[in-house]
Amino acid sequence: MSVQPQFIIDASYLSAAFLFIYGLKRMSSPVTARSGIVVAGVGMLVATLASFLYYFGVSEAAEPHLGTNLVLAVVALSLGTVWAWWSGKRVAMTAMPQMVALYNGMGGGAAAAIAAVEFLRTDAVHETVPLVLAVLGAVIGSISLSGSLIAWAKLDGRINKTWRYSGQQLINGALFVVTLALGAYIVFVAHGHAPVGLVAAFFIAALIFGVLMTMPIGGADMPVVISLYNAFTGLAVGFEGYVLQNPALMIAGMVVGSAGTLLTLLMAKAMNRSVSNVIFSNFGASGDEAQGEIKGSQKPAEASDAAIQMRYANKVIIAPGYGLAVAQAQHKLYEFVKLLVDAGVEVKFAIHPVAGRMPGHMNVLLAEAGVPYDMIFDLEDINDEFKEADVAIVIGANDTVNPAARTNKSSPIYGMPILNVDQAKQVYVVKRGQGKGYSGVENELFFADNTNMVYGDAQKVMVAMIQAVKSLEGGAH
Amino acid sequence: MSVQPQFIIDASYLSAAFLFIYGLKRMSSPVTARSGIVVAGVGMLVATLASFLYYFGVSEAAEPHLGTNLVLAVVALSLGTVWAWWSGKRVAMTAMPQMVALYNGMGGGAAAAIAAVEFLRTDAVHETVPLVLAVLGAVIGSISLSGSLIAWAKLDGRINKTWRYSGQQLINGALFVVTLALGAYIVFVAHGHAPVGLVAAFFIAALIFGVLMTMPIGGADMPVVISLYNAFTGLAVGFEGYVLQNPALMIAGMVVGSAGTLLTLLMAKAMNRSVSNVIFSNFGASGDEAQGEIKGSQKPAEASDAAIQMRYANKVIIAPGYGLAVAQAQHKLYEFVKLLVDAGVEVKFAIHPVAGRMPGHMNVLLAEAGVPYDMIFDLEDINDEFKEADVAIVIGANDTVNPAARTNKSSPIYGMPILNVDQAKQVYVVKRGQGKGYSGVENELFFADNTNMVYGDAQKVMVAMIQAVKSLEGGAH
Amino acid sequence: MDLNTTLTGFVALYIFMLAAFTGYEIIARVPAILHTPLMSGSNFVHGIVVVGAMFALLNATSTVEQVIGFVGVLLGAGNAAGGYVVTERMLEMFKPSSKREGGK
Amino acid sequence: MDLNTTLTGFVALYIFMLAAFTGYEIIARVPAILHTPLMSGSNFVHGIVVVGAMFALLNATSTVEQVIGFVGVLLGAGNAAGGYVVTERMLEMFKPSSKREGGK
Ligand SMILES: NC(=O)c1ccc[n+]([C@@H]2O[C@H](COP(=O)([O-])OP(=O)(O)OC[C@H]3O[C@@H](n4cnc5c(N)ncnc54)[C@H](OP(=O)(O)O)[C@@H]3O)[C@@H](O)[C@H]2O)c1
Ligand SMILES: NC(=O)c1ccc[n+]([C@@H]2O[C@H](COP(=O)([O-])OP(=O)(O)OC[C@H]3O[C@@H](n4cnc5c(N)ncnc54)[C@H](OP(=O)(O)O)[C@@H]3O)[C@@H](O)[C@H]2O)c1
Repeated sequence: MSVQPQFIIDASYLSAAFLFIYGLKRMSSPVTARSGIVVAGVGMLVATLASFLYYFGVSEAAEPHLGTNLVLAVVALSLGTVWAWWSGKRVAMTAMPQMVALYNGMGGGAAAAIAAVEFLRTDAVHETVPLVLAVLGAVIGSISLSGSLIAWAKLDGRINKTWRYSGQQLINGALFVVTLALGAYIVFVAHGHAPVGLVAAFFIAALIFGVLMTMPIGGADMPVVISLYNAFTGLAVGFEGYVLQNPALMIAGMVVGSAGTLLTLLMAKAMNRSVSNVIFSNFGASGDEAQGEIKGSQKPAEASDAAIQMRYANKVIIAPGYGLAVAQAQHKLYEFVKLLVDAGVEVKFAIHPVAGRMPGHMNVLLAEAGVPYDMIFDLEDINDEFKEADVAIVIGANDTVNPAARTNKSSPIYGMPILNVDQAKQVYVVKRGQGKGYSGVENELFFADNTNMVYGDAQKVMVAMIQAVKSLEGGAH
Repeated sequence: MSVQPQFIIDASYLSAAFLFIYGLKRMSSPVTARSGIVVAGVGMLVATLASFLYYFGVSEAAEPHLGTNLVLAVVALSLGTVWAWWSGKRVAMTAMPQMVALYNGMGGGAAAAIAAVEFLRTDAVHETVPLVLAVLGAVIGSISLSGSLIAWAKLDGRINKTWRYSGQQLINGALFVVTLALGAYIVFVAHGHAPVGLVAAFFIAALIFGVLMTMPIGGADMPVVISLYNAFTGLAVGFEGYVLQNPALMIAGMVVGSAGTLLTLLMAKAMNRSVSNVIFSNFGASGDEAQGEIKGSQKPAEASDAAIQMRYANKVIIAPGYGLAVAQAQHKLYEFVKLLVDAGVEVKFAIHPVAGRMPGHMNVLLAEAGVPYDMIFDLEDINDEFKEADVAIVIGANDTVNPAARTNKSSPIYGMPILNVDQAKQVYVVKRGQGKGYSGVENELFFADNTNMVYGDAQKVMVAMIQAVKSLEGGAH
Repeated sequence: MDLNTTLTGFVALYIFMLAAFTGYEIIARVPAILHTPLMSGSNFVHGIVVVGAMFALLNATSTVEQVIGFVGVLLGAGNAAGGYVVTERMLEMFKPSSKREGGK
Repeated sequence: MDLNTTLTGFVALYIFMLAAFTGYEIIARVPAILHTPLMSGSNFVHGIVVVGAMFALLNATSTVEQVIGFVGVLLGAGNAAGGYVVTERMLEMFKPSSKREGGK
């Protein structure tokens, strides 16, 4: 007796589940992260190849269609893989979050599709527990699909407006109840044999709910939302895994569901907000009210003067922010830093956990520019060093260096830990003008005695700074 | 239809498994550790109570015995609980490790008993996979039982000699093979229906192997061995859990098996040794060979002089070691420290990971004496501070402060991180005489220019120091 | 063959519980800089849904099922492949500086 | 009742694997000072073996089985109860100083 296909399938799924967990584990430390995705990738490959062995065990009813189904499977697999591979390779580093959203939505859609097929299997006897999980997975997966698409469109600049009207939450709530009611009907009344039209209505309701739920959320909150939908898809996959009696799906799905939930909470916490606050409130729309005018004036400075002061400083700390990403100035910035380092200056990057618009945004940008990992420091690790720095330079950051977070209880960012740039002997702030940050509040740092403003686009300013230092070196030789 | 007993049992076990994991999780952080054991304890209570519901589902053959069995169960449960509760409350803090060994061995024995009952169920049809796991669990559990008993006897001072002879490992190996062969016979030849005599021989062989394996290991290595047997018992419980189709046992057992293995590795690593080195080598028996004589002489000092210098120091760091535990001087030490703190001296405790004879030994002792948690620092956290200390005082420590670990490649402790006491301005070493430490190597720290020796039993020395500081204060008023 | 997979209610709950603990524990100690790559990496992991969609498609008995199954596999494959590529590209950037220098 | 527990080979392997990961992850970040209490705490946890011994004893059909089952329950109960008391006593000492001061 030879080994049965089902045995190979089971064994492959077991190893895939192991490799997924082990891979995620490796991904969770910077040193081993790169090998982690490869490990997980091997698991995916093994599982996908093994899934072709289902060919040998299909139900009798499916046997006449087996040839067609196999061709369809190969075509779908190839199309999906090739398109995703191509788009993933091509996308700019800064557009990663929306790409993740897109792929994640696809996973939610696939989970919903599994549920849909289940509801269409008219010949089968459906048990209650799997049906409930199928419905839950279908709802969550559909929300994740349509919601992720909206998130993608927003981050990609295809939808700009945040769609808000009074009574919105009431309508969303009503739609949600309708969706659940349709789902309950499928389970408890139709016992999994509902008419196609009703099943379709159920899915459409869930999809629309996903759209409505995501539309009012501002683009800057999207990373949190994407992470939430990522957890959603994980849950949906886990539930459908139970429906299919497939532990690999159950485990991978639930691991992601739980990890993704925690990740979402951590992200929201780093922004000093709660997840429900992100999803249900109109944050940032009402920023500039009730703020006492800040006394004093902003003192402009020339890029070249600032550059030369840094060139002769002992220690410079750089606090980059969202503006650096907008200006794509990371390469020029690192060029400038290399000049400083060559001149013997000690340079460190101070990264606020929510600098930019996604977690790790700054790290990814700086890594892209080639900044060595060991020049980059987290907030807790560097905050005590600002008082020893001769110059702190803020590049396109605002909220993350706003002292109001420490003192002003009425400020929306009150309580968020900030980078103590104001403790440096001299502070330079690079920004284009009087533009506010993500939270829309004034920043008294810009008016402080030891602060000078270097106005201009971050990239242009960096070019000017490089120029200044270079011409200095040129003169010295 | 009412809820079935089996459902309650299943639900209780599920919650017990959850509470165990959650409890262990809480135990793994100092802040939440105390609630962790309570959480896990609730899980145990729930599961034990639920197990009485087996009463309603026993096999037909067991029904006539049910009354007796229930009485026996209640008696065994009460006896075991009361005895263990009483002994656990009564035991001295310093005798904890051997007590843990004892309880752990009992768990191994229980797992072995489950396997034994399985082999005696003559009426049952045994499948291969559960049988294999039952045999493995029986071997591991039995080794854990007898091995833990030896470990207990050694640490409790009931066995003093380490029993070594040539060819020992060969004989042990042979016995192990015999044990496995008997186990294989039970599974593959007798298919679980082996004669009672053979089953007994199998268990006796495993038990003897546990004794022989543990006898040659020195008492100071016992904490690592106990931790290893702890992992063993976990595995045995997990395997027998599969035999009984009980996921709570499987999960709890495997969680402990894996956690215990990691813990064993971490302990061995902190001692700069490998686990196999601990189990198979005669470490410490050949310490004092091939060591160059250390030049210079040890300079004695009076306890009172040392105390007064510390009283007027700005910063004092204390490095306690095994001698402190032997002398039970922790209470007096903290009394002395409080005097120093009242006099405005900054005092910190520096704890080497393997100071003493069990992991966390010093922390437990100091905690017992009431030393606040935040005066106690791990090696990595304090090692850079020694150079700022006016006085470093070493109390009954030796190997953990031996600079040979940094420089002398031939030393058995070479490579182990040590406390940098030698960087303090003045070093005092409290010990009784020329006695060596656990590893038996000379310590050139004692001969260094900035080191003075305060000879005497740690407790007596601390009393003298307290006296000296107090008389000083008395004179000042 | 007694090594087949049968999942009933409680067993499923055990598996879900353990998987949830595992996922939580793995993420709990992750530094913030890895949040985005990890979001993407876990996004890749649930791409395993493609395997479930494969099952649905290969067992399809009607055109509707075939269409939905096809879409499911397509989407699932996109999730898996896209998740992999994007994660790999992001993590590629987390080289420690020493290696980077050496590579140049 | 479809919520019963059936464990076959692969499912057992999944559970073992997940439990092993969970145990590993929980311990991996433990500071050295907690090693001894944790050894004792995990020692307590495998005291759950008492439940298995209870099953064996309640289902015993002969005197030998009763004796072994009795010993098993006795030992298991000792493991559980002793492990709890000892762990609790050790952890009792890990009070942060502020609380300790407050208690006095
Ligand atoms: N990281 C995350 O996960 C995440 C996610 C969602 C939301 N957020 C939020 O985003 C904020 C991040 O703070 P942040 O300090 O990084 O940035 P920020 O507070 O959003 O401020 C960005 C600043 O950059 C300037 N800027 C824009 N384009 C520029 C260009 N081309 N050149 C130079 N400067 C430019 C803007 O001023 P001008 O217009 O005057 O130039 C603006 O004041 C936080 O409030 C955080 O809560 C973060
Ligand atoms: N922590 C663990 O988990 C563990 C487990 C197993 C082994 N170990 C090993 O144990 C060693 C621990 O190092 P350690 O520095 O703590 O201790 P140590 O190297 O064993 O030295 C202890 C010193 O204390 C002195 N002493 C003994 N009784 C005393 C008393 N009543 N009053 C004053 N002094 C007394 C002894 O010298 P006198 O005789 O001259 O007084 C001896 O030199 C390491 O080698 C470690 O690898 C640790």
